[in-house]
Amino acid sequence: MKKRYSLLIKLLMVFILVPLFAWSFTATAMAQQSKKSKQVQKVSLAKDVYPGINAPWTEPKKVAFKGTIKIGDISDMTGSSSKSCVLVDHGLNDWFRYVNEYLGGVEGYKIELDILDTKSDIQNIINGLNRFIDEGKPIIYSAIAHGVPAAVETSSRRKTPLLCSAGTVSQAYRTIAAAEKEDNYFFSLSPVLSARAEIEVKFFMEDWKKSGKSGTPIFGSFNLDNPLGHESTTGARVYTKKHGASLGVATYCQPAITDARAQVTALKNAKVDYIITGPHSDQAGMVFVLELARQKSADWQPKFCGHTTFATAYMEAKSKAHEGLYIYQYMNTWFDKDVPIVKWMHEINKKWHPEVKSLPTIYTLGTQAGIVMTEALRRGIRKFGDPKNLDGSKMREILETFDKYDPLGLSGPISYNKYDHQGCASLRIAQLKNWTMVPVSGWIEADPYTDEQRDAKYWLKVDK
Amino acid sequence: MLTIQNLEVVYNNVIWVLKGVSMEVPVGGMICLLGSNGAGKSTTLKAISGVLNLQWGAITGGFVEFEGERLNNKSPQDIAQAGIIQCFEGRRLFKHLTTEENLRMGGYLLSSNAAMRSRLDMVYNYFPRLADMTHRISGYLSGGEQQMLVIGRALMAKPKIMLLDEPSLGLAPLMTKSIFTAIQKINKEEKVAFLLVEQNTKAALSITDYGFVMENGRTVMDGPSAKLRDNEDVKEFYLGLSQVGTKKSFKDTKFYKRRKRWLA
Amino acid sequence: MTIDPAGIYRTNYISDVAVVRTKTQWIILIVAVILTALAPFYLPKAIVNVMTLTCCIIIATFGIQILTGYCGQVSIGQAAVFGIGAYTSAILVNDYHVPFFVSVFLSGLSAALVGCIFGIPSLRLRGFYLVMATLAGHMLVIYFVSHVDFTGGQIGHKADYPSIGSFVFNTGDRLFWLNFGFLLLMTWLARNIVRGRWGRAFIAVRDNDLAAEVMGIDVYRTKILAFAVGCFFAGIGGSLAAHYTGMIHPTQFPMMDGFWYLGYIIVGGLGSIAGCYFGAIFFVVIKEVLIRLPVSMEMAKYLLPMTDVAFGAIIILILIFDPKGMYHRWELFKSYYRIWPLAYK
Amino acid sequence: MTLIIQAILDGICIGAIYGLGAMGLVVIQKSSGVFNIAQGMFMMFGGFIAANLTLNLGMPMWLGTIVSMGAMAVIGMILNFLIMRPLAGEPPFTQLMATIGMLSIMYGLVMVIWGTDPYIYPSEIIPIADLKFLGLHLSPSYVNGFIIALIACLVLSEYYRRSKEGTAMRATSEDEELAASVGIKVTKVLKLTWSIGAACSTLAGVLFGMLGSVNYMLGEIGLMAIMPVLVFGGLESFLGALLAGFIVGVVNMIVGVYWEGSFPGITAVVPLIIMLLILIVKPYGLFGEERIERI
Repeated sequence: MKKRYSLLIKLLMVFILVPLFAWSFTATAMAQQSKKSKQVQKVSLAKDVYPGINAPWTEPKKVAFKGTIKIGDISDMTGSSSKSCVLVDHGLNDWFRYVNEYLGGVEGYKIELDILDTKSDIQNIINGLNRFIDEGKPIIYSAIAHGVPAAVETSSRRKTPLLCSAGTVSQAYRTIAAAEKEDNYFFSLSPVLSARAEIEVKFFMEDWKKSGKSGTPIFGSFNLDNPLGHESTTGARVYTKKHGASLGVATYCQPAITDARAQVTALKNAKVDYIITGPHSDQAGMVFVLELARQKSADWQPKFCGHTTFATAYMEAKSKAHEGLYIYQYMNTWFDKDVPIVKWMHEINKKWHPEVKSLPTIYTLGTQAGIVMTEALRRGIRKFGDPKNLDGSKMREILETFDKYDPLGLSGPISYNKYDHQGCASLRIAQLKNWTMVPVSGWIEADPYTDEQRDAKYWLKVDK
Repeated sequence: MLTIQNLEVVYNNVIWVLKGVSMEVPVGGMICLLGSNGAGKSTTLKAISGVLNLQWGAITGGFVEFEGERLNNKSPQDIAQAGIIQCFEGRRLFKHLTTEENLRMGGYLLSSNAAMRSRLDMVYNYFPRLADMTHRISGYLSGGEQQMLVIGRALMAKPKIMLLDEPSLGLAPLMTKSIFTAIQKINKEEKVAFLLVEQNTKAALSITDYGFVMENGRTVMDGPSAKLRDNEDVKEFYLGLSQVGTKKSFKDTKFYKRRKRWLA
Repeated sequence: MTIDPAGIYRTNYISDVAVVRTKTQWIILIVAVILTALAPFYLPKAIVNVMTLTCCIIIATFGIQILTGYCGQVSIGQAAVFGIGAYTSAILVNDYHVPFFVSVFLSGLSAALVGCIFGIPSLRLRGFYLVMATLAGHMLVIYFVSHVDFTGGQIGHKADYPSIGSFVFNTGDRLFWLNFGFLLLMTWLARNIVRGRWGRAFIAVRDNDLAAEVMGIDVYRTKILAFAVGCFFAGIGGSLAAHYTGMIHPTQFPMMDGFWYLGYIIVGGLGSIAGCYFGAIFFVVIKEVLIRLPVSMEMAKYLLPMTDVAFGAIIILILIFDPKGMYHRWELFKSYYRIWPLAYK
Repeated sequence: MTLIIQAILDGICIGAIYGLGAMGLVVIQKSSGVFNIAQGMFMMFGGFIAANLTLNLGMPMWLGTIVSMGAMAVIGMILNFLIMRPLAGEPPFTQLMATIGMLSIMYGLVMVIWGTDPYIYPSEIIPIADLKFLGLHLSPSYVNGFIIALIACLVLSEYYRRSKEGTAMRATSEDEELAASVGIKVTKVLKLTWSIGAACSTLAGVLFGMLGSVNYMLGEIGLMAIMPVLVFGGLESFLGALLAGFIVGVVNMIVGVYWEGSFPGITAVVPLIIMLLILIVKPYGLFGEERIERI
């Protein structure tokens, strides 16, 4: 017996000690890395990268910061969407580091990112949000919170802006009546999901016209069984009708599935010409595309358009099945090198992360969020002076002054107002070819929403 | 062959069940172990066959010796290997297994398949009734057949000693008789020694050739069965006869003149 | 049963089953309660928030303790019942404008009702089959609330700040005091249930339901009752949690939580109400610590699943080394230090 | 028409795999009397090990599968030695909680070791061409799953019925004391059981992952898939498990194809509903033996 117990104790020791060791080790590693990056030479194009802040320095700027502004960031380091979240935080970190080291921070204040892992657990998200708000963070970014109604509710309850990569109608929009009653503290950066569906439909209708086939195309949708997925499906249903096509079959799946046989079989049976999807978890997306490739046949060659994460799978996992799929991007990517900000991106990564060869779209999402937050803080400090008296509601006012603000040509213009927190309203469709993304359309803009459509109830009604 | 000296057994370190049991089983002997309920007969058998420690019991004093080697606190498997097989009280068998499977389990330790086959045939000719219900689920057999199966299963393992715990429990007298004749037959032909715990004292004493009497965890009296049968005390307390050998009349039921004097 | 210091004898039944026995215990209890109630004044807000949520968890743990620890019916559906309570309260308060203090108890009752439905299989099922039944029940409840309209479906349902009359519990501190008050109330209730007639019936059924039946206890009625009581507590906890979070969504009640509740009572100690405190707080602390560790992004990926690993390892270790749980240890500790320094071996 | 036939065929293929997974649990339940709720995690763990061997070490698929089965067999043995053996003779509830602990540990470890990305197997175990006939389409992974799972099930059940160890295992589950007294080494039997159970669920996991991908949720999904199978088949019978697997698979597929679109998420629920009904009507499953357990 004794021996067995000692074994058990060793087991526990391992569980506790291993992570601690690993943690300390990486901590030191990070320290050395940052020491190395102290002697970084000039980034040639600092000026045209950030006209927003009047900072023409090209050398690392050693300034005595007046203070630090801490920004909260809540994301899933572990869980079904961890990959994307890690990339986004990577982008954010790089941007803030650049701002601090080269542009002397925002108005002389250092920006720090305080990242909290949620482990895909709702309670953690809410606790984390409350914690950040209690610590007086003026603004909080999250790549996932729009999937978590409770988080959005908490932020508007505690009156602190919550910046997300995307959002649903019920989160991003307020009807005139509702907006009078209470302010909306949720801010999205890219088109809401139903709008994305519309853009996909628009693109495919064009494609249908070009192909010169007769009749109307049949659409199919494949979405997660969660708020985002449901809204995407509803959007697909509404806009296919609006553009004179029909949604043949709508399929759903759980965030983590091991096979998508049933869904693809259903789509195949309905003989859909186009399949449109909203955001997806890595697992579900991968499995679905594989199954699709398996079941494609001579008489059934559907065209598929999906979220940018499909590109990640295509380029990192090098999965042949993704060849030729369409994806929508809400900003310029790593691959259009002619855009200055993207050039900057390459420079930065060459200097700071030489091991990184290619960064898919999601990375730029982080950069975009960083730019918006920096700009907002800058305006805030300009208006209210010391960041100490920048609180949530003030930040909301500042953000709602954004009007067609151009995030350094990274994406379409971003504008917020009392009723509309959608942010940028346009997408671009690209195709996955020879291991990169080839844009096949310009920026397509979604139609503005009527007041009726801004009500979440509308989308529920249509779903029935 | 099997020697027990001052055996003491304690259950979960509190209940002192055996307080000094000593007995001796010769080769091919036929020994019976008498005693009232709770005297510790079954515990003695379990102590010998080593299943005690499965029941939180342990041998704290004395020893069990089999062919010159100590069996104290050995694992049941080794003891079974050595050739001591116990049949538990109340005809315990693997109820969801068939008759044949039960017997095969009995012969689990047999090396070759041929040996198994021959043992099976042997068991079947001792208990022909088992032969024609080989594939029945043993749980559904009748009491007598189950008892036969139990003994047969023990026999499968080439035992040198079989410890029988109340084979006649809840059986019809006729069935009891046939069981006992079978036991005698086995004892004669296979040279298997028997240690027989029995409430049916009369039958037990009639087939065995030596007997031990237990009270409160001690062996208090022993002797050849014939002599025990004539012993007044045994007559009084286990055979329920008075000295005359007639049924007791109500008049002398209060037996102050005779008491278990070993319990002073 | 608590171990009393020497010289304290119980002269009648009342004092024998009393919740708190000695003056010293009273004093300690009152001091502890006051200290906790004043937490918002000397603890950082983040911790107070966590404590607020922990109160709800502990209340739900009372439920599973009564159901599993006392009546021996294993249920993994506790998380779902928690959700039922949350949804009922949210819908009542927001859509039908029922006063909060009514809706709390209504949600408890509705949860109890669902509990009875969960319990029906327990009339015929034992052991693993019951476990599977409750697991299935959990999945069904979650599916239901996430696909009907009046619960808000996938959009989720709002739950306003609790209010009594014109007074609104709209700050973290107020919410904490509210939940803490409920926690005390529920503790009192639970203690009285388990030491009363019901409690004895539960224990009888747990230890040997055949014997209980012979003793004249209606086993089926008792089992259903146990389910009802257990789920009642879960419902109360759920509704408090709902009004604390402000928005509820099916994904807030994952299957793993059902396991965790069982883990709380194992670690805290089966069959002791005070044990719930130990178990729940112990695990909440572990979770929080693991989340707060200041690690790099890359490390976080490796460190955070360790909560699951730690949970499992701790449960197993407790089961092997100290099946009586932490509450028992605490009792031993107390009885040791009561006679300190004259401890005898 | 072709749609429903297609669904039924796929359902049967998946069902065989469910059956195999359930069988892994039945093996352990049969002889040690422990309801191992961590079985789904065994599936996942095995699946990941196989993925690691084939993708990173470039083993051929069949070899990788066999090796991972061996590895899991050892792991199962170790778990039995470390966790279940000290708890032998404890009430079933304690053992159940211990398996829940196992589940939690393995779930965490998988996330630590392999992260949350999906892993795609390089090939099938038995290389088969795509079967396409009269509008139907059987992809090789499904055919693989069906054939291998079926063979495994039959071999296993025969092993249990005929062989000496098999009988010994059943005997042990029946009455440990008696088994010990006839000379069966109980600890050895348990060791064997756990390794067989683990290996068997590993195979199921690999086949399951071959349909799509292996990811960190496979454990939960596997458990959810296995449970109804167990109830249909009863916790004691092998062929029962296989048949029940077919039933559940077909139901899953048909529901998934026809109703998933209009009632999202219903695929996971329908088997559970049927399971509850069966439990209420026939508490010990369709093929199960009446046996009282107390928790």
